[in-house]
Amino acid sequence: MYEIRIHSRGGQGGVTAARLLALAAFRDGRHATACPFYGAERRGAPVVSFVRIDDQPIRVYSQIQKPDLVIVLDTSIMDVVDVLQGIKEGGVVLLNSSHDMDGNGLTTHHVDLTGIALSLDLVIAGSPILNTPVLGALARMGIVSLPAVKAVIGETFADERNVQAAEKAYEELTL
Amino acid sequence: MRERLAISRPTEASSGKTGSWRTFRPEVDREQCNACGLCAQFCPDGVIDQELVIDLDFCKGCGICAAECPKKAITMVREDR
Amino acid sequence: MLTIATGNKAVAAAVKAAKPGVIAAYPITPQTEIVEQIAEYVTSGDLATQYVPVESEHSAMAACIGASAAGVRTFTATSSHGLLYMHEMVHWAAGARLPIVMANVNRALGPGWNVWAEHSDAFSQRDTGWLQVFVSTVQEAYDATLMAFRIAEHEDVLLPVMVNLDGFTLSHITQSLEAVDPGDFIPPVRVPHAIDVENPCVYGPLTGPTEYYKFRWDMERSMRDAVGVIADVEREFAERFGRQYGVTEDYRCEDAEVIIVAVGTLGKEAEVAVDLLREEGIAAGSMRLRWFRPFPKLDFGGRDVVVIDRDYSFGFGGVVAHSIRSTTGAEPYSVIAGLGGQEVTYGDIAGFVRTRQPGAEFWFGVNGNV
Amino acid sequence: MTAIPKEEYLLKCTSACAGCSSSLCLRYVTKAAGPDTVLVVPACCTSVIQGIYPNTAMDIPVYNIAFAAAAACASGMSNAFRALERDTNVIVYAGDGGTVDIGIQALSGAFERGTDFLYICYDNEAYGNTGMQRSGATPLGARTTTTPGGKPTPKKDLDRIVEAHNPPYMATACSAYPLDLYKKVKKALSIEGPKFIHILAPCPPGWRYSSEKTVEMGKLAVKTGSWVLYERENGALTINGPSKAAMKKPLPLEDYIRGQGRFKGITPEALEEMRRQIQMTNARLSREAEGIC
Repeated sequence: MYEIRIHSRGGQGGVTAARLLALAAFRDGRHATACPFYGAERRGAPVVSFVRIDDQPIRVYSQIQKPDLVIVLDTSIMDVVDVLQGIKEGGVVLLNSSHDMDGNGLTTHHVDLTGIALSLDLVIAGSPILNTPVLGALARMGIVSLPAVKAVIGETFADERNVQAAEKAYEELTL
Repeated sequence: MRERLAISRPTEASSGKTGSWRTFRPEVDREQCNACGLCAQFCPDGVIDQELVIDLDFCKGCGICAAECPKKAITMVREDR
Repeated sequence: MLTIATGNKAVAAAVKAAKPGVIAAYPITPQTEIVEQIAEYVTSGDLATQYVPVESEHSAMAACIGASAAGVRTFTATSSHGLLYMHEMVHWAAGARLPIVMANVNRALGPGWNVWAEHSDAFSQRDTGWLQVFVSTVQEAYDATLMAFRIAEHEDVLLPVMVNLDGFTLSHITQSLEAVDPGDFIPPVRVPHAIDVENPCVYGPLTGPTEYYKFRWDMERSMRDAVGVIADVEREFAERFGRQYGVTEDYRCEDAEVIIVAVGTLGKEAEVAVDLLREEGIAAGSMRLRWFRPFPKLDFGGRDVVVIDRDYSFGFGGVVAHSIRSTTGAEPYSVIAGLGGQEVTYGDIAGFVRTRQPGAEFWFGVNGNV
Repeated sequence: MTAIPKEEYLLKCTSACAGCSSSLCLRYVTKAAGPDTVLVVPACCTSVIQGIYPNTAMDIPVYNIAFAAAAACASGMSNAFRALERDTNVIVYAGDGGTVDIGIQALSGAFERGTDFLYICYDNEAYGNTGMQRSGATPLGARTTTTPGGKPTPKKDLDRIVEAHNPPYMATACSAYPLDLYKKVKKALSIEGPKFIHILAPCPPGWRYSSEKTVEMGKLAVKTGSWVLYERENGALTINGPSKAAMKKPLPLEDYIRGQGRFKGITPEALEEMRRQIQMTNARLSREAEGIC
């Protein structure tokens, strides 16, 4: 079972990203569960959501304690939240950033999702859309397939720029 | 079908012969009566028919008919059972 | 059709498939998405129903009662305080023998405000005459909701059915869902005692001490008959749609020395704990309790039982543990865990089994108890 | 004169008290509504009046429901009949306690939703069914079993609460004017949407007067201006005949109060306050009817 924890702020689309990721995994013929860590959801507050992907039906409902992958949609959260808590040995970190971080022995990838969203003018109510480009980055990392990602985004959002954003992130991800 | 819940069916005398509740009985003076029908109109229990005959099996003896009769044709007389 | 959905959306999708004539509901966290999704279906024309956006849960159930009495299929959904606010009408619906289906998204009760999963809300309604089923996956939420209409409306039952799913832990998670075309699995509703203006009757009149208890006995008789009806409907569902359910979902119980009993999503998590324990050489099994009313006849064959209660009856004990004790004679190790969304992992559950003390009670996370 | 149907849907005989004005009203409400009707009845005197299982005096369907739930139950029922493409009348027949107190939330909700039904409140100004405890509809100074010294606060103005929902039709009525009530029920049922009729229903045991005075008591309520008969169609107010006359030349309030044991020992201050409120209400309604407001 592959376990993913997504860190974001309320309103940045972390919860939707988790759902879309689960849907893409499901498209790839695998089992997936996406769950928001549901608190008093307020715009701007740090939020966490979880995705589990497996070839077997998933029976675990508790929170992910030891993620294989941590996604940070807003690196400013790292000042207040220990995003690496519990990450597995050999775990992977994906950052929404134009530059890398000191991974301390972890594998880290980065891509400027905010920049991609802004370049395509993918902004809703003042917030750049991150949940569609991040799927492109995850496809590049091999978590889900690119065709599944494109299909899921295309079915969910009418605006084609969302697919373009995912493609752009797929290309721009620094491995 | 089984009895499933309390369902009542319409029945005359569902509360018994309420005429037995009376202390006073309305008596109509047909000479005085002008058949205006107000007694039947105001009877809460609908025991006065089109011919203005009072059904004493059910009349509770409230006396509204006597009180409202413009001709004072109805008097309430004490029941002497 | 295979898709993904949250537990809430799965319930709404099943309701759409069952086509109720009247749906009356009031929003409450974490059930809100059910009401919203049904409103979407109604607005988009995907569901032709009279949608009654009531001003309270008491009125939600009252409206369902009025509608069901008029002879249409009805549905509502609620949670926690909403369920408790409608309590009077919950009794009334069962006493009036109306096949109303309700989804209850299990949530703790205040104070303090807590919107997370707990089963105390549903268990507080256990003596109302409703059938109660607890589900553990998005698919099961869908399947159980669909079957609830068949079971409630069966002429030998005619009692309302409550489908329970854990707040957030199931209501808000996304899993795969196969929606079905129910076809004649859900035939048109027939309420035999529906109001008929051609044959006027008075429903629920004053009923004296010489008659009243007979109607209560009839409720119990139907609750007993419901056992067979549930089995038949679940069997037919399996034949038609390929998914088999039962009063419990048993996992590796055959050769087990110790059996974990839990309800809802904790019951699924317990299966993972069983695998973990088996690797350690402990012959564990799990029995996820699905039907709580009518309460099933269980047999543990003298084996150890560890019951996890996500609820508590103050001054008494865990509701499931005591139900099992009184119906089977077993002396379970009673674990109180998961109250108000308290995090309970499969690792924790395995720990309960390893340190079990038959007959004792243990509050998970509380120091110095037992 | 309006032709009143001969049919009685209240069979002989109910278990109502002798001289019960609620029974009288039920006769006319059901005559006006006809057989394609369901009465939804919360806990109130009418729960008893119907009779005890397995027999009933009601010859139209009656659905009994919990105290606070009548308007909501009727709401669901009305929607169900619409789903079945039937125009069966759904009428709530509720007492004052079940309306102005415990049932007011459901009433407000059903009116706000535009439910197609008629809500009738028959108001005997106390909880009659449980032995005359005060309700929000009990008038100032009236003695009840829970206001043994007289009620210290005035009657809740239910009609203005309902009016605030802007129903297409609302009216007041009084059991002493059954033909007026009949016409109002007929009219209400000819209109789609939420309708409301508030009936003053004098109660011999509760108000402590002898049973033959039920009609007289209702007439005095109207003639002294204590109860104003009116209709409001899409907001437009019409004061009905007897009340028009009373507004011009009301009988002294004492004529109404004196005959009722519940007002025995009412203080002069309370009586004055009652008079002041009656004058205010009458002035407000009469100004509005004349278009000055």
